[in-house]
Amino acid sequence: MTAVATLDLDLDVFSGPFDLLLTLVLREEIDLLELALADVVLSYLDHLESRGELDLETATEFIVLIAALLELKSKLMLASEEDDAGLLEMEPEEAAQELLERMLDARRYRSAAGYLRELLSSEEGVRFRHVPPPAHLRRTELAPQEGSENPEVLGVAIGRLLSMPPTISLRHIGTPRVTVAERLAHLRGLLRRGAFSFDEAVGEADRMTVAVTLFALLELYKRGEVDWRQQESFGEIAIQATAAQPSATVAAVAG
Amino acid sequence: METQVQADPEAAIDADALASTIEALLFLSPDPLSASELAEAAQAGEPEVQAALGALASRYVPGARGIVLRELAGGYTFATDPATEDAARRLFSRPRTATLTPAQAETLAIVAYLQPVSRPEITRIRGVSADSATTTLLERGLIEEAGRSQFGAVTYRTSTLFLKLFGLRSLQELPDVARWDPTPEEQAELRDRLLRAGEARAGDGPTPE
Amino acid sequence: METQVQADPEAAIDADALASTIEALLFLSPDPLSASELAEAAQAGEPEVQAALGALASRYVPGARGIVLRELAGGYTFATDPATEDAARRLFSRPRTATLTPAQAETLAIVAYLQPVSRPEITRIRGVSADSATTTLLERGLIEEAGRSQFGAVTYRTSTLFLKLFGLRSLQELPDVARWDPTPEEQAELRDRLLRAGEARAGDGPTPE
Repeated sequence: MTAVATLDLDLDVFSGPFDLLLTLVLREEIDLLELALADVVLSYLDHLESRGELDLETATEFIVLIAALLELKSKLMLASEEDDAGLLEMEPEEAAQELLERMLDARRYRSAAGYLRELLSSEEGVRFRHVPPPAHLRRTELAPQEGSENPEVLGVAIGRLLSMPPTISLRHIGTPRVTVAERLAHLRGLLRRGAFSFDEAVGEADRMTVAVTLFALLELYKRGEVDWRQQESFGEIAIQATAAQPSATVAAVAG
Repeated sequence: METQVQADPEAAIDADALASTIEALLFLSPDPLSASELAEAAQAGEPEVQAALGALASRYVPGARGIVLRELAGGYTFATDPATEDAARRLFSRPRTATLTPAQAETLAIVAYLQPVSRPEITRIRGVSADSATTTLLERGLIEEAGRSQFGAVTYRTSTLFLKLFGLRSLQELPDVARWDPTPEEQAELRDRLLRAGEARAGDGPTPE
Repeated sequence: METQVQADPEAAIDADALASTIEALLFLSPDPLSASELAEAAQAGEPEVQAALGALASRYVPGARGIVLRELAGGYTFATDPATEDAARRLFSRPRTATLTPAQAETLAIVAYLQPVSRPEITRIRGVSADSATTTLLERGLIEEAGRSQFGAVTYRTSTLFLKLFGLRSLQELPDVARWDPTPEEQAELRDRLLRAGEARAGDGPTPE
């Protein structure tokens, strides 16, 4: 845990060493739901790259911890309403216990794997004979008996194959609902104040909102309410009403 | 060459160890081995190998053991004493009690109910490869090839032996799947439903606690 | 049954002949044979077979010969003495078995201890996907399918080949997995560390933004 512990992170919701992050998560001072675990992984990969070597022991420890965090997070996301009292209220103590169990499990089977490899190497050089028995000794092979197999076995197998795996209900995950109508109103509001850029229109919004905003913009363009220009690919998109507004308003908005 | 080999320190290997090595090589080899092949593998001189073979021959003298050392045209080989053949025949002619493995039972069931069916279809329904199960079922004569699908894949059907072993007069006598169907209210065709369930499983269901 | 066998004239077969027969059967059979399989093929009682196996074992004692009698995978089989490996490698260019990668060894250990176990469960313990390791272990015949879990995922178990190659008589010979657990004190310390790893820092260090 030592090398992983000191991994320095600089994330949206947190900056500091990994062990501190873990502690804060366990003490619920950081909401796991707001923590982008992918960023933690990316930081770790950067860290690995800068060191130029892979310490397997540390890497394994990291993977087990991050997988456990992912599982905790997904449990939090999927916790059903009736279950609210359960996982959401998980005490830091319990969460630590859960992480501990996962680390112990991983350690246990890693040691067992080491044992198996030793076992295999202790059998090094032991060979077995792989020669089919001579044909004349197999000549009298008896045919299997008629009706010796039970056809129900086949029906049971099909029945098992027909069963659908249980579906995971996603209804608890709050799907951000952004409507085109809302974004139209938002854009028109901005237009009344003058010209603006697309980035200004979406701010820090999530991807879904950005997509819906673009959709609303297309709608306004189609209706002839806006003009928009983009000087270069991925450059800023400048938006203004078709009947150009006085430039003073632009300054007011910018200010 | 002989002198060269004797110059090799490996050649100083003692006679007992050489006999043991030759014994192991003859045990492993499906075909007779010549003295020169043995000498090369054991890194010993041919005279030493001949001497070791002599020692082995007296150990594996016919009549004393279940295994005898034979000298054939191609070289030396171990074989079983003819006196033990009745027992060997009993061992290898036991009626095949080999029951179907879970993978084979599933594959056979898919072929039985959907025939003709191709290997890719079987794999899609099972969610994992069915290659080795299909091969075993073919070897055991329970299924056979039935032409090609429209996409060019070999398709399979059950054989006459299959009907006999399962005590069926025809495929119409296959048990009605409805008895084991978890969702009997579903109206879609069996094939479509199996493929759909297989694809749903391919994502691998939730982990049991 | 024993009395019945003794009444059989075949049962009068003398101990030497029985040992020879068993020797031949073990030589011929590609798989380990249990005492009861040997007794059936040799038409002898199991106690006699056990006695004969004892006699054979002292003849094929490790170190004395190129072949040793091993008790593996629920039965008896002949194997070579590792001292003969160099020569065998020269004769049969194919190496005996490739070693296991860490991922394969871990997956194999999880299957060995938790069988029957599904891929999602293995993944959960390892924290990373076990798909390619599982496929390789299946191809190498060390694990095999063992039906399906309640969630429809294919489950796996270790094979007879696994026991044979790892020199095990049965799965019971695997040591208790708990032996690799840290002591309760170490566990407590680990837990403490998990809970308070950054606790010291939490006081004065950077705080969440």
